[in-house]
Amino acid sequence: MGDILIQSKNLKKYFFDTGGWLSKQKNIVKAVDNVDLEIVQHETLALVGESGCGKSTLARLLINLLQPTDGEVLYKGENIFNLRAEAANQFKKQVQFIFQDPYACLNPRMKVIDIIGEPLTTHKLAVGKNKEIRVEQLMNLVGLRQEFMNRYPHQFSGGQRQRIGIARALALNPELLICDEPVSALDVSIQSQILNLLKDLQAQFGLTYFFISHNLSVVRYMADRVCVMFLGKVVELGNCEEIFEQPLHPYTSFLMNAAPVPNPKLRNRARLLLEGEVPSPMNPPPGCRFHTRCPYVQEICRVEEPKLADYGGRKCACHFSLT
Amino acid sequence: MVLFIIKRIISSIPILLGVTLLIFILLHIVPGDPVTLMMNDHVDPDTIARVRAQMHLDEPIYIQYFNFVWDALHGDFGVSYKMNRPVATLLWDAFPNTLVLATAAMVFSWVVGVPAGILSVVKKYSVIDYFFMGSALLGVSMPVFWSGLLLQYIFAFTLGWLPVSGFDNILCLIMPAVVLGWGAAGTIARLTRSSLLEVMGNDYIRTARAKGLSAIAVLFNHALKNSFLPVVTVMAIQVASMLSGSVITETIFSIPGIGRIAVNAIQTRDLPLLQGSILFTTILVILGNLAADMMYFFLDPRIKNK
Amino acid sequence: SLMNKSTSKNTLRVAAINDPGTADTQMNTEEYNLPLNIFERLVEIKTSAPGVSEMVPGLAEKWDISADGKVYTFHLRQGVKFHNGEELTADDVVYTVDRMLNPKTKALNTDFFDMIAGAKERMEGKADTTAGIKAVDKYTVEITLAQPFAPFLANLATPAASIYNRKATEAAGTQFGLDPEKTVGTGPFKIKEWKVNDHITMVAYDQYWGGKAALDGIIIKIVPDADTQKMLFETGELDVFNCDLARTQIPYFEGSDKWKNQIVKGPRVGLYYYSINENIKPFDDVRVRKAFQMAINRQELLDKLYFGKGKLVNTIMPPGLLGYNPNASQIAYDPQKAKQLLVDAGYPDGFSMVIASASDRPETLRVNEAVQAMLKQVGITVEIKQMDRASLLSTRKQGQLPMYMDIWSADFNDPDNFIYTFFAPRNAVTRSYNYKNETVAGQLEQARKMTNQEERYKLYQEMENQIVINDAAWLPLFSPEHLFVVQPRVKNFKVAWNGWGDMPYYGISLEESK
Amino acid sequence: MAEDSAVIDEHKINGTAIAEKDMMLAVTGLKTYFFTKKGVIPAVDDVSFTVKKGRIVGIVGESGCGKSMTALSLMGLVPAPSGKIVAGSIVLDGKNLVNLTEKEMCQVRGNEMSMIFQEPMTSLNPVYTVGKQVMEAAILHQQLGKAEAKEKALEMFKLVGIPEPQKRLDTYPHQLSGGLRQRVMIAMALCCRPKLLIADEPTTALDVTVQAQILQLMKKLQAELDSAIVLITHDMGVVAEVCDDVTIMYAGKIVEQANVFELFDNCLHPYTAGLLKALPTLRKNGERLYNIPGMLPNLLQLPKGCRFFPRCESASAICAEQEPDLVDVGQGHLVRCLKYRG
Amino acid sequence: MESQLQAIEQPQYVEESFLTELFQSIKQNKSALAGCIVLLIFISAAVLAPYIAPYDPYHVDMSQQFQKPSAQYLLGTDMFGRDILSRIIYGSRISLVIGLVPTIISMMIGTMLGLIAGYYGKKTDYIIMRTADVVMAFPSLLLAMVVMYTLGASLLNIFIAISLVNWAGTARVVRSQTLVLKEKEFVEAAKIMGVKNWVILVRHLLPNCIPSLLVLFTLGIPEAIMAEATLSFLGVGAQPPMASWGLMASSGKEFLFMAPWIAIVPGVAILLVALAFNFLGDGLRDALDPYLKQ
Ligand SMILES: Nc1ncnc2c1ncn2[C@@H]1O[C@H](COP(=O)(O)OP(=O)(O)OP(=O)(O)O)[C@@H](O)[C@H]1O
Ligand SMILES: Nc1ncnc2c1ncn2[C@@H]1O[C@H](COP(=O)(O)OP(=O)(O)OP(=O)(O)O)[C@@H](O)[C@H]1O
Ligand SMILES: [Mg+2]
Ligand SMILES: [Mg+2]
Repeated sequence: MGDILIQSKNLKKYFFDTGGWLSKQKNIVKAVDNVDLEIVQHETLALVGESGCGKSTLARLLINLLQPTDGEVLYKGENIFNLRAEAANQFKKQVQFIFQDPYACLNPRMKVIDIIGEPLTTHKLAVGKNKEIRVEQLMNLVGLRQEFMNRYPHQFSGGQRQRIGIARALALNPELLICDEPVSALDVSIQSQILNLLKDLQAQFGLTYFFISHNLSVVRYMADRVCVMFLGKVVELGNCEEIFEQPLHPYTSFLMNAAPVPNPKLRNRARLLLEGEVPSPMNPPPGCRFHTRCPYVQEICRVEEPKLADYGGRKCACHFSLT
Repeated sequence: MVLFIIKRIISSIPILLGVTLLIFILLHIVPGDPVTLMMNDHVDPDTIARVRAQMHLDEPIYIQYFNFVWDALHGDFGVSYKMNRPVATLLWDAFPNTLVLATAAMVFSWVVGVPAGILSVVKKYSVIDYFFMGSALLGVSMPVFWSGLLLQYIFAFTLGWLPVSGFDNILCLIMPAVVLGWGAAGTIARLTRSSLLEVMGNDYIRTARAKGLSAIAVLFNHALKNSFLPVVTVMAIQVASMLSGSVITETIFSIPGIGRIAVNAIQTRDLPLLQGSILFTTILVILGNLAADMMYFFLDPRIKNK
Repeated sequence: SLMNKSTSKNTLRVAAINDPGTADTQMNTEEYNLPLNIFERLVEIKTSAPGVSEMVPGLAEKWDISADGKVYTFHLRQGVKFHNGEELTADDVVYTVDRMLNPKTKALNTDFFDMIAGAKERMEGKADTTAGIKAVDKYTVEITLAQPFAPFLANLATPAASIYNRKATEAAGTQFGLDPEKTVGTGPFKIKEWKVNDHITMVAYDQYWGGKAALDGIIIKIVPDADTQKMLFETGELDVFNCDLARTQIPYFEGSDKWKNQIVKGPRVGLYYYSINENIKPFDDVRVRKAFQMAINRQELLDKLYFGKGKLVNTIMPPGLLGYNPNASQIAYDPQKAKQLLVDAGYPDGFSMVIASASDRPETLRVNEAVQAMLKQVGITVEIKQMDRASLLSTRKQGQLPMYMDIWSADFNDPDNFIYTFFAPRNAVTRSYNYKNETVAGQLEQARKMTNQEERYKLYQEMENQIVINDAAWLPLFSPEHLFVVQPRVKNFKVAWNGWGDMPYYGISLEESK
Repeated sequence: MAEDSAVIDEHKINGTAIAEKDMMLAVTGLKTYFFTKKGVIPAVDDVSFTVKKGRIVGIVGESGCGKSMTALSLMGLVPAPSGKIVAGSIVLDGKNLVNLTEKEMCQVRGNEMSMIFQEPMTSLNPVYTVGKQVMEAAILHQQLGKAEAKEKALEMFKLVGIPEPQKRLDTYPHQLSGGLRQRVMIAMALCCRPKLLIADEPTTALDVTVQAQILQLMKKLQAELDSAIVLITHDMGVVAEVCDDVTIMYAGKIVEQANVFELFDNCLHPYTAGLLKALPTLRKNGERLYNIPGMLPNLLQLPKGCRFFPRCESASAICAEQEPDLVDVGQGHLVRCLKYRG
Repeated sequence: MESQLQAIEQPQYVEESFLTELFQSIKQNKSALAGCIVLLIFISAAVLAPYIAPYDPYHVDMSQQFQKPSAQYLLGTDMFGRDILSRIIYGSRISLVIGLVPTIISMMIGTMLGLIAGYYGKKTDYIIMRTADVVMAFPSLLLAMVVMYTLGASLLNIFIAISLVNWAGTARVVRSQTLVLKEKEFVEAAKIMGVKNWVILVRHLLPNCIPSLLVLFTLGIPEAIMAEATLSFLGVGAQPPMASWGLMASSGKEFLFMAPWIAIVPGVAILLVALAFNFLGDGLRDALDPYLKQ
């Protein structure tokens, strides 16, 4: 393993929801709860997990879009939440983000050329004709027709918008790319094109990816390591191959099991589906957070919270990991 | 929320001090001496000097200001030079009238402005749109002293439906409210229109339509609230301008209100009265803007209330 | 509507532009509608015919003046009751005069009494009483002047000299003139209700010594806008419309079948004039001033801007004023000669000057605009500088105000009210004339002390000739006519002797309309 | 346009008359164009397909090929003013939607037919709580009172697997994660139990467990109500799991249409073949993914012949010249490729 | 394969510049075009005043007082016998400038401060918005009067007076929109890209405020013209014999029944300009609206 590029320590993000008008009721959403994570240079760390478990929140914390409730994020050893101007600028140049929602992150009043070109102009890398050329290049890379340069975001289809976002994130040749479901809106062909592109870039420039996805086949294809989150907590972390072959945490195995298979003949295969009450981050159950749905639940799970323990290079937080 | 209101009110105190200081300084910069103004043309300078001394106008300005603030803190806003009555009484009598007038005008401008804006969106670039745009602009580009006179001529003099002026029943309120609220209605209508058109392009409007809401329902239930932020802001601004800008309306319709008092006060350099009336409107404007800021939270949950 | 249930039909409804602020005339230098109706003075001025007035006994039945013109003895009318039931006594008169001069009162009209012996000391706080006034007995008051002062009686007839009741006034304190209950006079009306900036109601005082008024009361509605007043008048909500507020409506009323017979007019003992500031170059040159006088077509101004309602005046004292000189020399309109004079004075190409204009008087602005065009004909470029009244007055007091047009009407019927007001050395500065003529200055002081009226008027006319014709220090324009339109039900409406809009309403009656 | 639809009112598709009663949706010759300054964009060009009651039809295709526009056309929500349905008929349960007035259409939308939009973030009104937005449809179409509607919304939230549904009713969209928003959208669309559900990538933002749950839910509701679903997706896995029939679109046109088993076994169109080849699978790792070379053509300047020809590996000279028709190769398997003509 | 692709693509991005695009979409909008034409007429009247005015606008001829509109005096004469048409033509010089300059100044100040207040929030917001409160609380008429009394009545001071009063409203409106906009994801996207704050303000927030600003601007013009009229009415506006529309309209009030044309003609001129600007504003709004881009 190489050097640690970015690292989170005891990272917490709680959302305090004051409720409505004059209402005293307060909800605390523990979106990210005590997460320690390391991303090593040149690797792809994939993050999977139930939707709403805090993946986007974690990603946003890593890029200093949200102020953490507690904990710190170290980028190349420096806490990103109190970088000085020059370093902050450098950080913003080296770390890029692909948003989960492709449309909301595009200014509806800007043309595509300006959107993709914005990081270039911001960091004074290209202007005028140069910018145009670079934007064309980027658009070609992500499979967008360069003639659409002068269109506005709303004139594109969902997948095309997603690609605009990707092109923008690639514009600066970042070191670390945080991708929040970058390919979910793309058809398989474009998806493989983008995935290939990301892989090529990694091979060529040694990029590091933090890759959030629900599509396990994509994760399997992309990731070196996989991190599984459940309700704000990391429940399993390990080598991609191993996790797919032999999940340790029951939740992980459910995930693997639930993935759809592109073969209609297998549609009636026996599948384990999660039962039981869906736990909520507003009111997480005591003990193991997964216990309400876990088929292997024991008494201890209801009371004691399992620690993230080491299983020969892999980590898992379960009292009875499936070894 | 309650905390927020209290904080805002406390933080308004410096503004009030600022306003009074501003008036104080301005009135001392402006040429013209209140005593000279009070006096008959053939009064000799000795008398003037004597009266000035009696009114403490010969003291240094900061002492005068300090005295004013000190007295004001004790609820004493002084006695009007011109009207000889305590400022507080004068304002207390005049204020309800202005408030009633401004409220009526506001209600008029909302009741007319918002629907007009909506209608001109529904029928964009149609005769109705042009009609509302025309009337809105008529309200903005017609001097109040004209529109007042014209309404009086038509509705009071020719048709005899409404009283010419006065302020003792609800009928009397109609014309002044229209005159004062017309321009505001125009602005509201135009702003509602543009803001609505802006919002109509959003995806959630499509979602609402997909639910089967009619175009009108979509407009009212989904677009309006989203588009209301600038409109509410402007409404709050208009509260200010209606309270302070009602002079001409009050004059034309013989309404004994604050606006007239304030303009008279500045013309006669009646410092205590001017201070008092502006302080009054300032408080109202602050409250109006506070209301608007609170409306923001209500209108858009994304605005963080901190 | 102006009437509410409790108001009788027999109430005269008039309008005023401003709220008078206070009825206390010692504290008020402009608004006299209330004092003229609720108070009375020792001497009154009666309008005998339009523009003609005479001094008549008021609260004083008769008076004696000592031979040296310094001691005035007034014999009060007996049995006069104040609104609070108190009888009028000499002590009330002493109290009234002393109150004005008492520095604690902060009175604004002290100049009407400051010629009384001991007034200065009283005003400066060096004395506790006014030496020159005393009650001889219950109904006799004696006033001693520091020096003979010819216009003294006329002075006493001004609203400022209204007589108050000691008991009521002392009890009222600062509320005197404000609180209807506490504002007590002897006049034919008393205040019943006062809503500031809205309206004031007066009702007839049944025990008025001259007999109860024919009107049940008067309601003064504060209507700041002239057009609104006109509209109210036409819809029958006001009984009187004062055309001075909207002269441009005169042609309308005169052309209207309904109203043309309802116009009541009277001359104004007063005149429009242009001041000339001799400190401002080149008006230090008499030729320039004469050119200025001649370049202005006063007849055209009167005809076009005032619809011919008035009379050209060539003097300082207007027609109707005692001492008015109908045979004064004319100021001709002669632009050619004016140009010549400017050439003589060394301004062949003219010059630029400033005319000040009070911003609250659109009427004077119009005259100024017309004059601007007229002066342009003789090569003078005029810049009209609009100033708000406060700035204008304070600049004027410093003697630095440029030319301005204004109107002056008589407070009391005496030449002193005009010539002294403008041309006494100190006033000539504070009114921005900066007129310096030793002879005239001496003559002004002398005239004040003269007791022979005929000779006194002669002297004034002499001064007038010197100032207007020889020194060209003043440009009289015209004496306007004051028009009122009244509802048919209003009877016996007369324009006040001096042409004021404020007037006593006693004597007016209303005819019940069918 | 009116004349067009009159002609097509016969509900005839490719010459085969289809029995009225088990037909839920029949789209015939649908053309939705964008009129821009630079020219006309045929985003949906002559699309025809049918959905029988109780069936799920999947629409798959390259991103930007006109899937969402087809869906929006069905809903009558093509973005005005530049977009317009220029031809075709859309018959829902015997009613030609193209002929309906806006008012009648309002009765259909959200009630008989509803849609889950692709972008859950921007498709929810930011200033209302999600509960209110779900209740709205119920109040409108089912004449429910406020309280009942709230019950209903709560029930729906539970069904789509939103944790702590009670509390979530009162949250605003920006406080929810992408997946939660998408589930809210789904709840909203299913709330009135529509006869036809159009789901535009309903599960992209969901993790697989929730996805499986939602798909099951959709199937269950469909079975209960005998309704039909049009499912737009990129996920071939999802297609394989739930769809009965599949339509493949490319550049505004349908290129292949078949039963799901037939399609996965025996896909005919080179584009479809490419798609299946490009799938990453859970099993294989390491080698480069296949992707179809080239890009979707610019709809403004479509190539003369087959629209897929520039990217086609098995293209021949004629493909550049002649535009292929959609031909039936048996058992309702349609394909638009010159290889299969005649 | 690649070569085939190239063959199909004709190079076709001859994109028009922003301005030509704007111009074209306005040209297509009938009412905006009408607005443009009316404005052009007024502007050329202002520029060419000495050549097209039939009479000297300042020439007083009392004998021609109150002439009805006729062949000789197309729009009649006023109380001084001055030709109203000529005065309107000359007046357009002042009134257009008064309508535009202070409005532009106050919009610029207000927009800037509003953006800053809304975006930075906290103390900055507090200071700016409380200042705006003070300005708004101080009756605008009074503030303007005080400025004029103190500095004297002149065109420049009218600008100052009106600008001083009007910025606060714009600032509040812009701030209110900024408050919402700054929470949007595209702003976040810009932030993490390292876009400087002021660039975010100008490039991302400002364009999204444009529609409201256009409304405020187009309505601000007649308001400024009217504000000048009110100031003139109080004697502190444009100085006679200068002819500003506001002054003409207000001084004509007295003759509204006797010689209505004196007041109505300048009133109509103001209305026309207001309409023209508003039509143009609507056109611009549509032209800048990406959703309406064809
Ligand atoms: N308002 C518009 N103006 C012009 N072209 C548009 C507009 N909206 C969409 N388009 C174009 O129409 C085509 C079809 O878009 P559509 O949204 O239907 O694609 P899609 O198949 O849903 O793709 P995705 O899977 O990426 O969502 C796209 O090429 C898009 O560029
Ligand atoms: N601004 C906010 N206020 C309150 N709660 C929030 C806010 N943003 C997110 N949350 C909550 O935090 C939790 C985690 O959200 P997050 O967006 O990180 O989920 P996610 O893992 O990305 O899910 P998905 O895969 O569905 O996108 C959710 O329960 C969400 O409702
Ligand atoms: Mg997420
Ligand atoms: Mg789509």
